[in-house]
Amino acid sequence: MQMIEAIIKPHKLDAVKTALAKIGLLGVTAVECKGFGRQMGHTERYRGAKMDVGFVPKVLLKICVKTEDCQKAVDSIVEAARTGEVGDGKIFVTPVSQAVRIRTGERDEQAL
Amino acid sequence: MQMIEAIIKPHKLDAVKTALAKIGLLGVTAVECKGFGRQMGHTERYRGAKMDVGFVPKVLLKICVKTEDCQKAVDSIVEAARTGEVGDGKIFVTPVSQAVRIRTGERDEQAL
Amino acid sequence: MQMIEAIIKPHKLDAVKTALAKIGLLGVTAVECKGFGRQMGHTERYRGAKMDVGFVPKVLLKICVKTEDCQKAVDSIVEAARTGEVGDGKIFVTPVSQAVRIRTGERDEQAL
Amino acid sequence: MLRRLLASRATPMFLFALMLLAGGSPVHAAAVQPVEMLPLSNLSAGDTAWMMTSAALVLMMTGPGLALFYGGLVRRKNVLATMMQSFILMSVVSVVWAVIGYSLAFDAGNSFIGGLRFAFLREVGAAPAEYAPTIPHSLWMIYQLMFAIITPALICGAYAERMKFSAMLLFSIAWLLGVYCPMAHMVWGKGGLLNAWSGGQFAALDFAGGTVVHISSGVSALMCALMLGKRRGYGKVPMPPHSVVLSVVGAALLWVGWFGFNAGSALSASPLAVGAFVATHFAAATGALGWAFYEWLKSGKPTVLGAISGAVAGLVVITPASGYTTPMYALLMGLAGGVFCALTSTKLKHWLKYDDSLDAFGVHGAGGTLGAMLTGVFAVAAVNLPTAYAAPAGQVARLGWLEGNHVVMFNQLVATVLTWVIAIVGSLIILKIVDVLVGLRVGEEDEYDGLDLSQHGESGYNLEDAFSATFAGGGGATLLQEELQVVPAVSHH
Amino acid sequence: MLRRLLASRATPMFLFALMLLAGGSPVHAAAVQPVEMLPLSNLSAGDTAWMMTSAALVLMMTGPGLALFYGGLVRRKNVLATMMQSFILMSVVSVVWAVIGYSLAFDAGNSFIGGLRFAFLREVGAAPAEYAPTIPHSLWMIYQLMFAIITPALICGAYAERMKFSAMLLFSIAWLLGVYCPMAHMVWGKGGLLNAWSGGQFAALDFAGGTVVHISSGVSALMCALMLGKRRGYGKVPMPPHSVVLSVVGAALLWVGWFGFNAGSALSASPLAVGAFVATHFAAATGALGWAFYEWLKSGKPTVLGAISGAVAGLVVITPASGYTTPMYALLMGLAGGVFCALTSTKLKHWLKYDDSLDAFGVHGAGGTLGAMLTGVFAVAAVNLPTAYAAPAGQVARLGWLEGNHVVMFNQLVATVLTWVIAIVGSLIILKIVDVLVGLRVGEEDEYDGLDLSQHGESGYNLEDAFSATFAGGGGATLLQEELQVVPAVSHH
Amino acid sequence: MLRRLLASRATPMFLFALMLLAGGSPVHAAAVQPVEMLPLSNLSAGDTAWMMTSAALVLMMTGPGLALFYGGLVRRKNVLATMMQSFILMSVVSVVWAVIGYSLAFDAGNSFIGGLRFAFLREVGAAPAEYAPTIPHSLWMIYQLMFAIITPALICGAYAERMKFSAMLLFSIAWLLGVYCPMAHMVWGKGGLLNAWSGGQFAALDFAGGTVVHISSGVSALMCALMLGKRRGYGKVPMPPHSVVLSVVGAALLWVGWFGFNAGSALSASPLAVGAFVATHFAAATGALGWAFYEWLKSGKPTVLGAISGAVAGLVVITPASGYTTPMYALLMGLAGGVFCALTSTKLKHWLKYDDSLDAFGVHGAGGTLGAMLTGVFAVAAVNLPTAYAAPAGQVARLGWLEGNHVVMFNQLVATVLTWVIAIVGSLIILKIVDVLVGLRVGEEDEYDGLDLSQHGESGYNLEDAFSATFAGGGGATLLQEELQVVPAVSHH
Ligand SMILES: Nc1ncnc2c1ncn2[C@@H]1O[C@H](COP(=O)(O)OP(=O)(O)O)[C@@H](O)[C@H]1O
Ligand SMILES: Nc1ncnc2c1ncn2[C@@H]1O[C@H](COP(=O)(O)OP(=O)(O)O)[C@@H](O)[C@H]1O
Ligand SMILES: Nc1ncnc2c1ncn2[C@@H]1O[C@H](COP(=O)(O)OP(=O)(O)O)[C@@H](O)[C@H]1O
Repeated sequence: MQMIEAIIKPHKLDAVKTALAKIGLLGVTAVECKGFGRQMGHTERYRGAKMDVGFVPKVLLKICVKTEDCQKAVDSIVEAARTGEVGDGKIFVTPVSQAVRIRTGERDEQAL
Repeated sequence: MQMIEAIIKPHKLDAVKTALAKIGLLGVTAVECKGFGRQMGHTERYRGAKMDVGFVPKVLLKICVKTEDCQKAVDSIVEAARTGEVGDGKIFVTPVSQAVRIRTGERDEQAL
Repeated sequence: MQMIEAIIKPHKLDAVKTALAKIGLLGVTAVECKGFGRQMGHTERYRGAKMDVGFVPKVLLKICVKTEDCQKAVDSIVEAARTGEVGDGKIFVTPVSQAVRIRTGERDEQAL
Repeated sequence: MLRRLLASRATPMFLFALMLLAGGSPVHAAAVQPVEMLPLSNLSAGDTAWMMTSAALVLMMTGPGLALFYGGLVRRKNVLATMMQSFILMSVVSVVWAVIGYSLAFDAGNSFIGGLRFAFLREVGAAPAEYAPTIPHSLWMIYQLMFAIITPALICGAYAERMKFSAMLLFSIAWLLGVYCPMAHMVWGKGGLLNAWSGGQFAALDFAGGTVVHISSGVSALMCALMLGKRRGYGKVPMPPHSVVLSVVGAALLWVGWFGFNAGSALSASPLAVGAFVATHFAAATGALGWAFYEWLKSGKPTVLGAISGAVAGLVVITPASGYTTPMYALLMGLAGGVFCALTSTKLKHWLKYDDSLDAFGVHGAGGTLGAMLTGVFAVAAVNLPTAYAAPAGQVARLGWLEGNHVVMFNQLVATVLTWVIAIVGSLIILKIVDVLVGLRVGEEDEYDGLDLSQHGESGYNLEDAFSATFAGGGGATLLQEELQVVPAVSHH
Repeated sequence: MLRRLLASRATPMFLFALMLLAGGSPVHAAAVQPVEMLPLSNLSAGDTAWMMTSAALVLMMTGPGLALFYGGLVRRKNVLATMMQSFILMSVVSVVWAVIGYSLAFDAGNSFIGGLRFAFLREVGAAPAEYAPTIPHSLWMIYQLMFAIITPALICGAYAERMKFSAMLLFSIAWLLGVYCPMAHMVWGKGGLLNAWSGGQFAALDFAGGTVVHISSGVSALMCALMLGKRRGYGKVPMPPHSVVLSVVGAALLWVGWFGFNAGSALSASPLAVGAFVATHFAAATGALGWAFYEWLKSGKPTVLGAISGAVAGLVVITPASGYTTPMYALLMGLAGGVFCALTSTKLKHWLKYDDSLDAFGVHGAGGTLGAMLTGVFAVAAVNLPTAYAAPAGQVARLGWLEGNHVVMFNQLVATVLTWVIAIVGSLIILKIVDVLVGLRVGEEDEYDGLDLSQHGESGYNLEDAFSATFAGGGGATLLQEELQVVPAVSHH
Repeated sequence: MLRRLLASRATPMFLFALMLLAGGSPVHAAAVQPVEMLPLSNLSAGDTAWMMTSAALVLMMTGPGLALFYGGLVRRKNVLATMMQSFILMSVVSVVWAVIGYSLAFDAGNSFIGGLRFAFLREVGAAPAEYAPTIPHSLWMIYQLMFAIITPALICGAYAERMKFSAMLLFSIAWLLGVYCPMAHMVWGKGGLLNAWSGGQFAALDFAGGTVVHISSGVSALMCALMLGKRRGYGKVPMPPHSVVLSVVGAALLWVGWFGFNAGSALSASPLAVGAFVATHFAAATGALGWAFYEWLKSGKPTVLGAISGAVAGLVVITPASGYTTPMYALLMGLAGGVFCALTSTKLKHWLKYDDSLDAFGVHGAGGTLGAMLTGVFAVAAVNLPTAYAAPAGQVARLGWLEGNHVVMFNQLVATVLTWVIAIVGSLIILKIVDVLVGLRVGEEDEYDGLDLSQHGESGYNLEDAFSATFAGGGGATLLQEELQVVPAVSHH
């Protein structure tokens, strides 16, 4: 199994969820995060004190998939999450040696 | 070493922490997250506009353990986190190639 | 490629970001988290009800780097994040099998 | 335990109460004259201005005052439901009051309850009633309504975070008619049993509602806490206030509004009103210091929650005395109230092991009782002398215990005990009935999810724009077609 | 669609309106006498006290009342911009009012608009004007200013979350002069077309601003919603209130402040003021119940947002009637308002598919219209009889429809229709002009980032200390050198 | 630097001040007559109603007004401690005032300080004192108390986020007695050195507290900022307001409450009060516009924080003039205040490099000083003429500079300089003493954790139900056994 970690723009979350659902991947865990990279932040002023907020709000998705589904999943995430502008985000894939469904104790691929 | 990532119901956090402490695992990092899966969300209404909130609040635990402790840890998490109802969550295990304790610079198993 | 996951004290975030920038690592994803470990929490009282808050706010950094840059990155994080006091945090390194830049579809090292 | 005990004792206590009532009423029912109406020429613009202001201030105590104070003390998932309890009572009580509540409280009737002359606000118009000779009768009615609103709202503090919305409504309505109206009539109503100004048998001193408002609500709150039982997880998981910030704002508004509550009870823009205003302020001040310094000594840190709770405690204690005592005595009474309520809300509660969620009893029940007794101690004839204590010609009038008047202490005691009995018996009976009708508590799941979601289908805060604004269609928060035409939400399974 | 239609029809409607005006004005311009000033000896301290209090209460309705009510209903990223709209209007409208607005509204002039006698507040001093014979002229002026402030502020609810700050300012100023001042003059100004107290042709009943304030703002709000179009994503992504908690506080303050709005409109601390006070309270109470119970029946749960919206709806409906009807009728009117506005704010809005973000039309436009008509139905001569309806000697006076006075219904209808026409035409013209000048809507990116950031460069909440306090220098939120000497921010690329 | 300088200069300045005092006092100590008491027949219900309302409004300025305004501007971790500073002062100052403060300020005494006649509120009852002939003496006392509460509370803005709670209490008490009471006596007390109404040597105009309240608190705030030094990380890490939302609410309440502050200072419901009411409102309006438009021009965006800060600045500037000038001049003064304080709170502060956390000096010190001088410029004899400036028979009275009265400018200057000197010297001495006694600043760890936790053991918000409600027993937030019987918390190591 593989763990897909995708960092995307928050307003793309819906599109990605839908794309994954289309290929039968319904289990996803989402985490709010802040990203640093090429994309610039914004500026705020309070009584003349100027503040440059350098990070950008992002959402980190964790999706554990069967190795054979991995490529398909990555591709559909890329497709759904792309806007073509800086800051679209990244996808990282890492191997998963074991998975368990807590409710049933089922292991590995049955657990997904 | 192995990184155990457990997605559990928030109100089980305490039980899981205690269970891990029992087997001598005291280091844990917890992250608030939102889960999508079989478990259904809830509905809210504001001036007649009905909203179906599809995600469920979860907590993601990251626990890095010696490989030999891994099975024991996974089992006690499963035991402590189970309610038997949909939404109990998942556990994923991934290999860790290196660990460092920042304070001392100690490496790998000494770092845990 | 390697995924560096560093759990650090929130007020060290800036120093670490700067240290990484110095060695040319500009892409970072940060997540707020709560840590349990040797470092103690604090106590609050509300109308006599005493509460011992056992966790400590931390920040989890995820940085995906080329394998050859990994050691350098880890070392500069350790250096920048160290205060010498309990609670400085941990660094964990896990292998990454694939990386994708969503905007361009570039793969692996080009994607970082 | 205590709960079962009370339940089992309900009937005998009730009978005892009935006897008490029976004892007095027939004798007096006859004697009481109807409420007199006075000519419009009596009206004073200055008094009318102040009393309209006071009525507005007292309403502000409930909303937003109490709604914020209580709303901040509950957990995030119950904030709206808790604020709603205050807000909806502003509505429900008003309707009941107009239909019959006011009449039961302030028409002459017997020593225990008023008649129906003023039902549907008949004869409640521009002409002043003898209760407040210089303002329109309808202003007196609406001013009293504001008291009738906040009293049941105070009880919410005891059943917060676990009572059904429907049960809370039924309870409040029944409690208003069954406990509040009789109490108001006995203490302030013409010919009331405890009315020191119009020939009550026991001339009790209660300027602005120590017994009627605070003891009655506080003791009833204790009954609610006992009957409903503890919140799930109480004592095991912490239940910290989700925003003491809101509570500080609420407490400050309560303090400000209380000027309308106490100084308004003079029913005129007179030196008496000013005296009550001053006493009120000083008692709030020392109440806050009392509680905060008690904590400082005991646990090393004065808490903000302690300071604001103490201010409220001081205000509760001074309420019955505000129009009868001096500024300096007020400083003492407030201090006593702050320390005393700190003890009842921490030590006593944990010792007796009931879950009075927001200390409605600890502050209002305990503080009200202390205030009723201290009022007897510190009352000063020179400040304000009820007809019942008028001195025989040539003799100097004595009002408070310190002035050498002992009978007042007895009357205060009677009033206090009677209020406790009526509150206990009335509340237990009403709670039992409501429990049978709709059930008092929400289910386990509902309590766990929080009352905002389970009772009202809302959440108090949607602060994560990312999540509330983007999880549409794909299973996140999404507008269903029913109301809005949207791209059909993808079904997941 | 509807939007295009309206745009295309603007000119003819405008001409029709002009004719209407023309029809009346010449005839009357002559007839109207200048506003009379009275001697200082007329002043009443009691009335002055109450009216200063009322003015303060009405200002409190806008800030913090409305700012909180609306601010809580928008998404987190727009909270400050929304509160700013209320706050800045407290400033801008005041200046315009002092310079010329007050004069246009309350100098005699013709049947449609006042003259310039009071421009720059000339002759607006201590001596009472005939409008309010027992208080200083300047108090009447400032009291009326508070109305002029809240009226355009109510419109914000329709264009919230998408209008440019600059456009919003220009629109509000033009709207004040082009719609509000004429309306105020016609209904309350000396010789106004609809003024039932000083020889208006159509003697309409509007005690505290049902037409002038609520219909005019509510209908104009609808125009804004139509001209600006929907918020991006409306109907696809949910847009839940970011903090109903704030809205509950705001609603409660509106309720309290409304006593100054309605009871203050009696311009004295008199029984009439008290009557309005009582009616106001009861209508708010049943309004809340009406909306909440409607939801309870329809969807199984009474919402807190529903209850507070209903209270406001009840207050809107009673506004024109508050000084003309009885408490019991007020209970009915409030109830009707609560249910009716629940329908217009949910069903109607979704059916016609316009995005009235916070239901400014649904509550104020619809509720104001209902209130204007119901005022005709439930007015009671015995409560308050305008000179226009004085009965011939010997006959009993009739005011409301229920009392058998049918002509009042016709006058209410004329007033209502005329207000709708002026609001529609005036708003459309002003919106078009502003659109040409600066553009009405913010750009897509700006709307997505939120108005707080794009219009004001701030965010409402910085709750993550970790992130706001530590991301300095290294690219996070950092003080640039410009203002403060700091270690140079590391540049990233 | 500046800090050391000031410290070293403290003694000479103090001596100079002493000389100043000495200069006047002996001469006058004799001359001053005791404060006269008037018969009850003087009382006016209308005036009493307005003054009770005003007292309530001024208290509302501190709590919740200032508590919200300041509380929103600090970082999340200091919100409660900051609100607590306002709240606890409502308590502490009241006690000090009752015991001796009021007497020192308003008993006759000499030109600089009052005597002890009114200590423990002796003779402070229903009979009016000459200060306010138509209301009870005790109402005048409590009204003045509300001023004594908010003045030290304003200083909190300078030492926010780093001062010890204990130090803050000691400082405030000493400051009240050592700086506020003398200032109040000099300007408003019978025979005060600067009192234009009862034979002060320098007849300064200060209607509602420009010198007494704003300059004295603002300048003392600057001293606090200098003595305490900067917050750790100031200028390196950003310290954005954690919730401008709270601050907007606070500012709006300050605006509303200020009507009680300024119009109340007329001590009657008179045209003078109305004039002050009107001037107050207009100055707030243009103040907001001034600051916001300055930002708009300078940095391209008007901020909400700027608008609310400007409103407060406008209110500060108009305070001394509110009862002496016209609405149109008020518009100008407010505008000047908004722009001027925008400069002092941004440019000046950064240029001099002191950390006046919430700009207590930038707004109150600077604005108060500007206001004092502008009052001399824009005062109008026709509005309100102090006895000191009464014109010889037959001649027309002149008050302001624009009316050709130059001496008033000199008196304003003397009053301003004297206030600065007393504030600087008094504050420095008190701060040094408190520093020796308990230390002014919290430790580094405590400052880092935040004052809420370190000083009060609480946190302002517990919004993460997950974490606050589930981390029990297992090391998370858990009720220790001490108070509640719980499953023992698992110890970790
Ligand atoms: N090397 C990296 N490791 C972890 N996260 C990264 C890395 N590089 C980028 N990211 C994340 O991806 C987001 C988008 O990257 P960015 O450089 O801004 O734009 P793009 O993806 O278009 O190149 C960043 O905000 C950050 O959260
Ligand atoms: N394939 C997956 N990858 C990542 N997280 C998952 C995956 N499947 C489920 N989850 C997480 O586990 C949680 C529980 O899963 P769910 O299907 O709701 O119930 P159950 O675990 O009982 O099958 C989900 O809310 C989600 O956070
Ligand atoms: N085994 C572990 N797995 C995951 N996170 C850990 C582990 N041990 C510690 N941590 C994280 O590191 C943080 C610091 O660890 P702690 O024991 O408090 O101090 P130190 O790092 O100095 O030993 C903890 O708060 C926790 O977030």
